[in-house]
Amino acid sequence: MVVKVLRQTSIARNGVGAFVLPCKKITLQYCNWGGSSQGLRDFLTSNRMIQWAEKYPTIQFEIVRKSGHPVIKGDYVNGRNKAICVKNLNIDNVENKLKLIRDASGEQLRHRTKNDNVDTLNDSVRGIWSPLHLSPAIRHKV
Amino acid sequence: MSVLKLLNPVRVRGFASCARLYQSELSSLKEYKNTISTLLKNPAHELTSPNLVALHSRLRLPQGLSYSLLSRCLTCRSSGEVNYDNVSLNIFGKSLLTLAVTSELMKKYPRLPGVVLNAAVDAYINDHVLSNVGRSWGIEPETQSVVDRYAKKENVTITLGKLRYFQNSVDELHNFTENNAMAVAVRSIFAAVYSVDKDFNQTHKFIADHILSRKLDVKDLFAFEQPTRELAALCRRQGLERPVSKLLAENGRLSKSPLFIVGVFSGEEKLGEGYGSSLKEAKARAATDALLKWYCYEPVHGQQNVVIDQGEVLV
Amino acid sequence: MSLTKIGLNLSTKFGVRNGSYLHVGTRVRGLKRDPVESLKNPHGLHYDSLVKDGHVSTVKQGLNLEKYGIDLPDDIITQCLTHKSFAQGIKPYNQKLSIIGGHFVKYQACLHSLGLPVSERQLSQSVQSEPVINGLNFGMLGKGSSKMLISKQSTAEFLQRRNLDKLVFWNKRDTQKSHKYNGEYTVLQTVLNSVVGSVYLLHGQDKATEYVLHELFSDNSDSLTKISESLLANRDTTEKL
Amino acid sequence: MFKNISHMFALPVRQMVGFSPFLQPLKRSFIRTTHSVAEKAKVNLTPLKLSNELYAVFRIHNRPYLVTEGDKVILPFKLKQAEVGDVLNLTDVTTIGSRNFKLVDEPIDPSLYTIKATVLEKTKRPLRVREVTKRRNRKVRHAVNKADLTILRISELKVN
Amino acid sequence: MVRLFSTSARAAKDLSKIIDKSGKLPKIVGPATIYNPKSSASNYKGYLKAKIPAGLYYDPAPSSIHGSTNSETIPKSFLPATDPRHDIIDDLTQGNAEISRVAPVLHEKGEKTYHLKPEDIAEIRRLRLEDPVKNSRKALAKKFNCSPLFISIVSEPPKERKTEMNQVLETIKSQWHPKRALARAERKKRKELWYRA
Repeated sequence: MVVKVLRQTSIARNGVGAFVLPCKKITLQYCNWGGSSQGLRDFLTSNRMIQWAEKYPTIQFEIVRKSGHPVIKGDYVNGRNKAICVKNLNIDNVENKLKLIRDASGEQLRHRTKNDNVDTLNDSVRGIWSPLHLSPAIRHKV
Repeated sequence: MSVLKLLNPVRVRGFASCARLYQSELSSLKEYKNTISTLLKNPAHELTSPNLVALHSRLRLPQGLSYSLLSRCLTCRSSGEVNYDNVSLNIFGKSLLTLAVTSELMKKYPRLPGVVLNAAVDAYINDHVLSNVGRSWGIEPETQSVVDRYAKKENVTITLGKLRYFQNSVDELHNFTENNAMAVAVRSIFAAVYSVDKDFNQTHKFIADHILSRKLDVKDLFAFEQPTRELAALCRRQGLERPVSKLLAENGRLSKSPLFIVGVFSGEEKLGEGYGSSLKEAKARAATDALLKWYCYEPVHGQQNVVIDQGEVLV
Repeated sequence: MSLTKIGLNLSTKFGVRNGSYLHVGTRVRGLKRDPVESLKNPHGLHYDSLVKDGHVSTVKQGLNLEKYGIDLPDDIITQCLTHKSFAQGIKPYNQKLSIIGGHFVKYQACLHSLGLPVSERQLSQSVQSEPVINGLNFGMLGKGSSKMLISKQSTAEFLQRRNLDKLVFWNKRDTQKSHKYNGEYTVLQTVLNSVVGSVYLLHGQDKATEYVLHELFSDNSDSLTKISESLLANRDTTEKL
Repeated sequence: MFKNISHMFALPVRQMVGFSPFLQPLKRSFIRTTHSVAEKAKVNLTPLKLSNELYAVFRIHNRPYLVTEGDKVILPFKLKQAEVGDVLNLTDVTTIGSRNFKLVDEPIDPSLYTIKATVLEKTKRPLRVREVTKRRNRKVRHAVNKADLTILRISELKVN
Repeated sequence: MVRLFSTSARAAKDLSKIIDKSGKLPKIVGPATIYNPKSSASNYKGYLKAKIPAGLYYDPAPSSIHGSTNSETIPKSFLPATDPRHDIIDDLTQGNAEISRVAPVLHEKGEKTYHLKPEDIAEIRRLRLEDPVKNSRKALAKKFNCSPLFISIVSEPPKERKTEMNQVLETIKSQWHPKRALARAERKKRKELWYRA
């Protein structure tokens, strides 16, 4: 054999071709008695919950009654989850937190350095700069 | 049915809850278990499992693909559902995927050597990759035993939207892992998409969106053994002049970190270029580079004339 | 071409060399063989005579390509008939074409078995998953008969019945040993697969489908369906004996 | 799902530049105006069309981003006009290039190329608490910061 | 109110030194800056703000073609006859002919002659088996006027000789200092990377 093969695996690129919403399931947990759940209870009984469920058929909504403070939890396709406590929040703020969960991808939040704005898997199109391949006319002369 | 027979297939984890089962509850547990099978088998009865509905709309599957068929795709033979599993769907899905990916790769890189082509196809559709695809689609494996689910009073339709692959007995699972089961389910879904409108082009679009859109650098698949010999053989076969390595630039030859840049030329044409801290290294890299440029050639996208390759060089 | 290639300057580090010897006869490691000798297939046919003596048109007729309006160039036909083992790969060979063709034939065989009606034998089996999905019969996939349809034996028989096996260029591992040791069936399978593969690449999927369905999987006596049926019947009788 | 929000990123200001009374007549020649139709027709883009790899520099809120196909772009703000999963048509592009050729304009005529981006997620930077102190004062103020990000994926990049 | 962002962007200084218009396409010969290219060469802001007139340019990549499978780095003779990129590659690789004439060749090699006959090869084998010490590869190569590599292709030393030499090598290796052994092992690993992309 002349050419040997190194095993590789292809890397997923969500959004190229098909886009799958990373948020797969949202659990809304409320308490039927506590006052801190008032906002979430309002949200669930209002028309908004139905509108959400109709607008996002790709997300599975689960409503859980459990004593304690109310929590909204998102499950993501990368296996992670994100939980936000919505105690004492009013109905609008609850919806905002819900939007936050819907728009996240489940990745951990990480610091990025300044001007590091593009992540790529491709090779550089122009190649890596080399002083020996620069046109001699503009090469730096000592 | 004896008590033992019902208890036997319970996973080790389920024993605790199982021991506490009263005799009178056994019949209702049996009924619970049978409901799952009947729901699955009866296509006329429309399933309304929340995770099935979500999965269906997440993948934008065609309307004709019923929820019960989707649920069948997620049911492996090892789950004990012998009458309604995805084995045959998996066989067809595999040949569908292999054909679509191979023909696409052959059109994009017509000169890949046979082994590299197979490895590239594998990099797109091996079990590991497909199981990751399945997870990115949001498919969840069923990890609870029937008894556990019964004890929790879980709705029977929930499990029908999950990947069901274990039969609750440990010894069955030696060589069939969760990854394998997930890959089988994903292949079955591709087959199910085909079965709806029986049109290869539609399915190919679906495959292109989910599988071929992944990133693979074919250069990384190559490891040569004797690139200089192989390049010489290639030039001989193609009727080119014998490749000659020539020094293009150098820096610090007598220093601790020298740098040489060598080009491999056929006549007056430069075939490849390599760098290295020794002349030998630069020469080897130059020949490797030239070979990669030959094998990884891509025709213009949408070009009419198909390039048919002669096969790789044998040394 | 450089001057050195013409043979004017032969001086090297090891002195001046003269003359050139092309070896004839059994292979000796390190010696360059005479192309007249090395470019012959196991049946003694020379590679160049394929185009010269009109064997290519024999192949085209044998495979009924014209019936389906398929016109493959001579060099592609030659490539399809050449196996990787022939002449150390200096001639174009069919490996890649047979890869894509093989996958296509396998896919068509799957479709073929999906189109079959549900058989009595299927219904009689006690443990059997529900075979029909959206009007396709998934029950026959992976069973013996659909495997035999595109097996090595069937495809080899397919080419042998059309007398094309003598025109295939390949190299035996050991000329003394049987065809099984030398893998003749595998070689013949690559030939048929690569013909399908080149139709697929050059004329598109529709033409290739038409060819496979009407030539390979038809009801003719020389088609793969009939050959595989008779092979299966033979096997069953020998097993019974 | 498909939203064309090009009007956001194409800058309507550019046409006004020529008329600005503050600009010196000498400097006016340095500022590029969009090409006339006849001039556009002359540009022969064959080298870019035949290349297998392309890069582009596009701008959003006048910040340049250099991308290739399949790249992730991290925008340092919340993109309110688009939802996750929407496809954006990027139209404020200053450069499209292959390895050895590049097309430059300000902005390039959008009919010459297609650059599409999918909104992947709207997320945040991690919470950061900065201690703000003053010299010779014992008070420490804690400035909390958790800025918004929008992540795009370049799903298509080609020269028409 | 819309802010005018582009006030800082200005046309590059002295375009004649940056753009060469003599060819088919205008060629970019140097980086564009809005400051004095010589005295302010180190000021990066000048390059960020500089603009060049609109149009298509030939902007040669300041990089090696090594490891790239970009369509513009593939040699012309590797393109199939039907490929439409022949002309572009021709233009891009104009300078290579001159370079190939000037550049020094690494190893001068002669043409293969195929002057040995089966009898010669049998003789080589016999001699090598007879007395591998005296008839070493080098000695035989000189005698039969071929390369030592050819000798090793056509013949093999006797088994005892092979094992003996291997034993010698093993003893030498066993006497290596651990640092040297490690260095050798790493060098081997590095060498494998020569043959990859």
